[in-house]
Amino acid sequence: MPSVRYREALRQAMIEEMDRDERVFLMGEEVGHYQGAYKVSEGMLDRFGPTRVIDAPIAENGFAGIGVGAAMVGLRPIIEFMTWNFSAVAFDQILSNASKIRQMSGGQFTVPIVFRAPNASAAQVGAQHSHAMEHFYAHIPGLKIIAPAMPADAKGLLKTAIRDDNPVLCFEAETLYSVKGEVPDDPDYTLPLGLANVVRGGKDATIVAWSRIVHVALDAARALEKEGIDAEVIDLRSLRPLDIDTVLASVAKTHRAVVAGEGWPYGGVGAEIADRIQRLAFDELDAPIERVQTMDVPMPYNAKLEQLVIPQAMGIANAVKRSLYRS
Amino acid sequence: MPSVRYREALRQAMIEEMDRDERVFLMGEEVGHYQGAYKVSEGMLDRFGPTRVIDAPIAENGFAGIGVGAAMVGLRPIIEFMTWNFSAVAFDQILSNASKIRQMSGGQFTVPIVFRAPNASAAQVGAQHSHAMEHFYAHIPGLKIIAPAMPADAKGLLKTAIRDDNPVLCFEAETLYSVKGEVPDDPDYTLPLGLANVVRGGKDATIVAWSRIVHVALDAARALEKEGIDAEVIDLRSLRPLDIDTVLASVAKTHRAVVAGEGWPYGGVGAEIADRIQRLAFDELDAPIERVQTMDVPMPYNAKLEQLVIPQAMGIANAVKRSLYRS
Amino acid sequence: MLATTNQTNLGSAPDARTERLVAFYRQMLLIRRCEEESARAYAQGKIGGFLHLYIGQEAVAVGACATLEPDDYVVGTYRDHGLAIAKGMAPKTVLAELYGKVTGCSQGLGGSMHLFDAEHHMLGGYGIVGGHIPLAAGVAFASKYRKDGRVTLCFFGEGAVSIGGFHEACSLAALWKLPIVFVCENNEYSMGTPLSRTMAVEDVTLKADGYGMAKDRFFVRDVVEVESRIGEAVARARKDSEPTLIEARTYRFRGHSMSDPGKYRTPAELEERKKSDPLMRARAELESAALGDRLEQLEADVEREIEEAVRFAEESAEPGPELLEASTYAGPFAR
Amino acid sequence: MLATTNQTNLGSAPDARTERLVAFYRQMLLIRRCEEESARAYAQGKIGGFLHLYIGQEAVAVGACATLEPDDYVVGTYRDHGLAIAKGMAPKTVLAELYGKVTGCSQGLGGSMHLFDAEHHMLGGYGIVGGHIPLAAGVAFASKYRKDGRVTLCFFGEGAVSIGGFHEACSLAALWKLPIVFVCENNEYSMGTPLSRTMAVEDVTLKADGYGMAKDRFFVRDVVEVESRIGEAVARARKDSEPTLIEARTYRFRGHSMSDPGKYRTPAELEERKKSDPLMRARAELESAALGDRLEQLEADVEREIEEAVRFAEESAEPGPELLEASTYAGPFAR
Ligand SMILES: Cc1ncc(C[n+]2csc(CCOP(=O)(O)OP(=O)(O)O)c2C)c(N)n1
Ligand SMILES: Cc1ncc(C[n+]2csc(CCOP(=O)(O)OP(=O)(O)O)c2C)c(N)n1
Ligand SMILES: [Mg+2]
Ligand SMILES: [Mg+2]
Repeated sequence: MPSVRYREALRQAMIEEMDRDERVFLMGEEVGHYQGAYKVSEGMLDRFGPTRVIDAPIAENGFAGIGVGAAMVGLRPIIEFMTWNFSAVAFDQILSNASKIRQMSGGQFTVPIVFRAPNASAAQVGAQHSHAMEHFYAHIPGLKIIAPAMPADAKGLLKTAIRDDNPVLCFEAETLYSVKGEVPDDPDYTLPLGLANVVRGGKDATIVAWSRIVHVALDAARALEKEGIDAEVIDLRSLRPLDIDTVLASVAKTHRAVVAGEGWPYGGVGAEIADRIQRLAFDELDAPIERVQTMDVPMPYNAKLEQLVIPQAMGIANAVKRSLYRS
Repeated sequence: MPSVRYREALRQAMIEEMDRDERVFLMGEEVGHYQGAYKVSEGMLDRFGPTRVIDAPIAENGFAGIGVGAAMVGLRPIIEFMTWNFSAVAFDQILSNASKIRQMSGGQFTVPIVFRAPNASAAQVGAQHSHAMEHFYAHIPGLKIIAPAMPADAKGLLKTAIRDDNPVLCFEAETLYSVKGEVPDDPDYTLPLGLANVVRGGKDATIVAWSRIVHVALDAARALEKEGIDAEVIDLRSLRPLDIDTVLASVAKTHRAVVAGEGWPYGGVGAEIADRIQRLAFDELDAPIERVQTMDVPMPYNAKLEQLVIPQAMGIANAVKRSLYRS
Repeated sequence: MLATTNQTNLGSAPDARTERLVAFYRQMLLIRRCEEESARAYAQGKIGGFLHLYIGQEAVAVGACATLEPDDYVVGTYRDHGLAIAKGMAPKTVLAELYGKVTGCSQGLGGSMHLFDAEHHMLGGYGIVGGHIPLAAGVAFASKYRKDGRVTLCFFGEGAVSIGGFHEACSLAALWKLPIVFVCENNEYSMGTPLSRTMAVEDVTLKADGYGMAKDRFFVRDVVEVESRIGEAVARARKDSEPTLIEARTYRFRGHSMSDPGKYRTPAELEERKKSDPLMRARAELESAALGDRLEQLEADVEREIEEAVRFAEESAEPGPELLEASTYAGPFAR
Repeated sequence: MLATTNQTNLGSAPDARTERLVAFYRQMLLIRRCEEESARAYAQGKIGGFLHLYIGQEAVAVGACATLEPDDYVVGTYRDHGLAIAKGMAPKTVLAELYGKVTGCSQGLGGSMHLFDAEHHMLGGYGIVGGHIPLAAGVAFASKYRKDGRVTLCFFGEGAVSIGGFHEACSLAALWKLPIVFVCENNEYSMGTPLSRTMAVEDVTLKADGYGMAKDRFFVRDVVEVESRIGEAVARARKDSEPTLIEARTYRFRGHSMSDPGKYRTPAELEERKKSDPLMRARAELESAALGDRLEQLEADVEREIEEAVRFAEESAEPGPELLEASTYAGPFAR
């Protein structure tokens, strides 16, 4: 399999699906002439022309709503936000329209739309540009949420998302775009939503992560290995639907769980996973479920403080040790 | 103490604080001439005049932002949304401005503002008007969140919120406005944020609730009593700060916990409380922490289905029995 | 200055006009009666939640929808009963929805504020002010993308013109030349808020120039004039794929919703405005055209249709729990 | 038509004008040099995150802030370094902030996009396009509420005029007659998007009529003209409490941010526009006014100030973790 970057894997997914289905189009700020703010859509304007790769002015509420309306009547829009932070001004379109129209219409209308963008911390982009927005959206029924960590998953899941008849939100990361990995070039390659992946087998403790933090968790596991601790790392890949079975099977083996992800500690995806584990594997647990999240403060600009605030391998390793009563 | 309705308790809080501090003003849709969409601000326009009780056009993003700016330079706005659902179009003002300005300015500017509105389900108002929005906002550091269930708490907490130098969000409920209770008329009466209240003592199980569901939980406790089950009911009153100590003390006694609230199951306040209990009282638990929430679907219009979807006393009672392995 | 009704420049011969007026009168009456029955059922507790009546504004939806092809789209607000019927939906599916029955257009899941009908291209009533305007622009975007020649009509109140959704939708529709007509039904009140507390200017269409969009503005007195004025905008959308902002000055005779006592306006004002009720105005013209018996016939038909619709709504079954998950997601449910 | 520079109608005698020009030139140069040093430090990895330079637009902030009293307020975007200095902040507190140092105006917590200074009433640079415009209207609302006679200047780019926040802020400011001036710095590009793909019309101020708001529009060539044009709007805000929408046509000489290669415009276009650099234009006028030695003196001062600012930023300490919780909440931390 060819080795490609996460960024190209997403691009391949969009190009293949646009080749396959002319109802699919890409709309967002700077996706066309500028070749994408993060170059994800590089070359797509030349390939598909301005009717299918559409540069939008700064009006997220407007073009998110345009995507929803176009999807209702049968198109399959891919709406790119420059970053997920900016979806906050389009929040109502996703909460009140995209996720509700099928139900409000008694099942008459569906909204086959994909919203995608980089998410969470980048490098020193400050308090307003570092939000982990999946925690807001995963709460909402009617939506599906994916957060791939690996290039092959990014491609397979995004292709499935584009073919899905429901609104799917894809959480990428600026810091993941240049990660390389083997990616199938078979245009029929897709990956079902709702399947987690055990990216590292282990017997002593289970680390549950998603998106960029999967890589941090793998670093933590490698560090723990040196100390004779064998941690299993689960990449959720999709947050809604959530593959809790894979998590429970691992916990049934390790009896210890650490949930790690970007985003503030109060509520969100991390709390949900911890709650499901304690409810569904109560008797399997030999220690409290630990959580490693972004500190409960707005993101500081200063580089050292920023690193202090976001989850690190060391913090995850320490949480694993706490769960093993080794600290 | 005089017995007044929840609605009047809120009004007393606003009137007393506006009498006391001329920096305080009320702004929102229909708060003035119309006397409030739910009559919370009835009579306040006559009392304070149009400079301090301001009818706003339908522009939540606009007047929420106006409140934030006015607060930065020393006023103390009370911004009323007609319901919390409509705050979705002002989400960015709360997420990116209100909760961040103190930190982004290195502590130079604070935002002493109160956002208040009815929240969650009313009666058959449908999918777009029934959101339990506290689950989105409680996630955000920089904000404080109150969700009183009783008239006296509504008054005491709102008065404290108006005097607080941070943004405070007050979650009320259309279905609570006419609830009566004894309310102190002493203008110096306030209630500190972050103190839960044990509204019913019990030894067999702990039910943690907030806002309207506290009353439903009390119904459940009464029903359980008939079956010889003695449930303790905790009214959180404030969700951020969250008084976890009171919850833990109760769980240390009952060894069983049920978290009940409106809002979808995935994440949110309920998951956070469950996670904190399992982390901080792991060895005290004799059973998994149960959760009773709104079903994971948009709110249906049909009355019977709506009641099926939102938490009921029976559902809470059954959860308590599950936690006691009595079902 | 607002153009006032002028029958001579409608370009339709008197008898042709009378024929149209008969058809329009029937539709307006059907809506009026349907709303009156809804109000009654609401008072009896058979309808719950919010109920926003369209009484007084019927001529707007009826005149506007008369300009459309069957495949054209409409998108509206929570005040959507009249639009639904004007677009061809049967009163019985509307009433059944208000009753929360499974035979309702949205299977009793949507309710009064969320009427949808795929067959008649009624793309919904929406409850968040301004939230549906970008969505409607997206429907028009799809028509342009597919070159299907369809037009989208988007309805909203004057209370919606201050909110961001309106502005962003107009900005994008003008920039991308979308085949849409934005119809602002200015009924002078946004809940209890009069025009003067909503906008610094009285003329909504002044905003069109800032978007580079065509505009039109008129008082709604004569339903046939509504048809011709909105018809021009629909033609512009269909032929030139150009959007238009229309302000139709109208008035609602009932409260904002059933729970609104309407203290913000005097009974005198209300009575005065009822005198120029476009429905009664149409009836009077038809009577003076000596169409008395046809009117009686027509009104009897309408009564029968409404009676049947009410019975249908009363007797229909309620939706079952099995609809909840199935209507949340297409395909297998996700958790 | 855009008004072009006309020195005769500035109402200030030539030498008075020259004196102002000297002061303005110094400020513009201070900003320019500060930005150049920031770019250098960024290239050296001493500044992180996004860095949006103001080079080319200096005349706007300098001319605008010259019309203000010390107590008046300014609110800006992420492209805020020039505004901060024009409002009186020392380059060293700006550079230290960019370096992420605790001596920075926001203690190194805010960064380049979030410069704040309570003392100089710089109410911040904001990163969400349009998000700060309602906030600025709120600051003006407070002035009207308190009758403190202050004026608020709010700056934003032409890319912000399509977004809801702009629309809602303008709607409310006009309705409530707030003492604010909305200054749209139209530099012809929104990141890589030229005007033609942002708006269907070229004239931003056409929108003012729809809000019932005063307006003005001009090309930024002469910093003294900027002062007089914006001065009129500031006077209107202070005397009559009336808002104004101003479009100042300008141009940025650097990329949108440091990471922008700027492929969307030709080097030729850029070179052409640099010829009418208001900074160089001012310098040329001062030279021809035979103020050569004063210029040398002034430029040496500026160099010294910038050198010291850089040293200050380099040598300052970084903020410590104890600031995190303390800056999140006033008073005891809430969890
Ligand atoms: C964003 C938002 N804010 C507030 C409301 C509450 N609300 C519902 S209808 C309405 C008044 C709308 O008036 P107008 O737009 O003139 O339409 P009309 O009711 O007169 O037809 C308000 C304030 C809402 N539904 N959505
Ligand atoms: C709501 C939102 N959407 C997108 C962005 C990303 N973004 C930052 S600046 C910018 C371009 C703004 O251009 P303009 O308003 O003309 O200001 P300029 O940069 O030219 O000064 C964009 C798209 C953002 N910060 N906020
Ligand atoms: Mg109205
Ligand atoms: Mg620009």
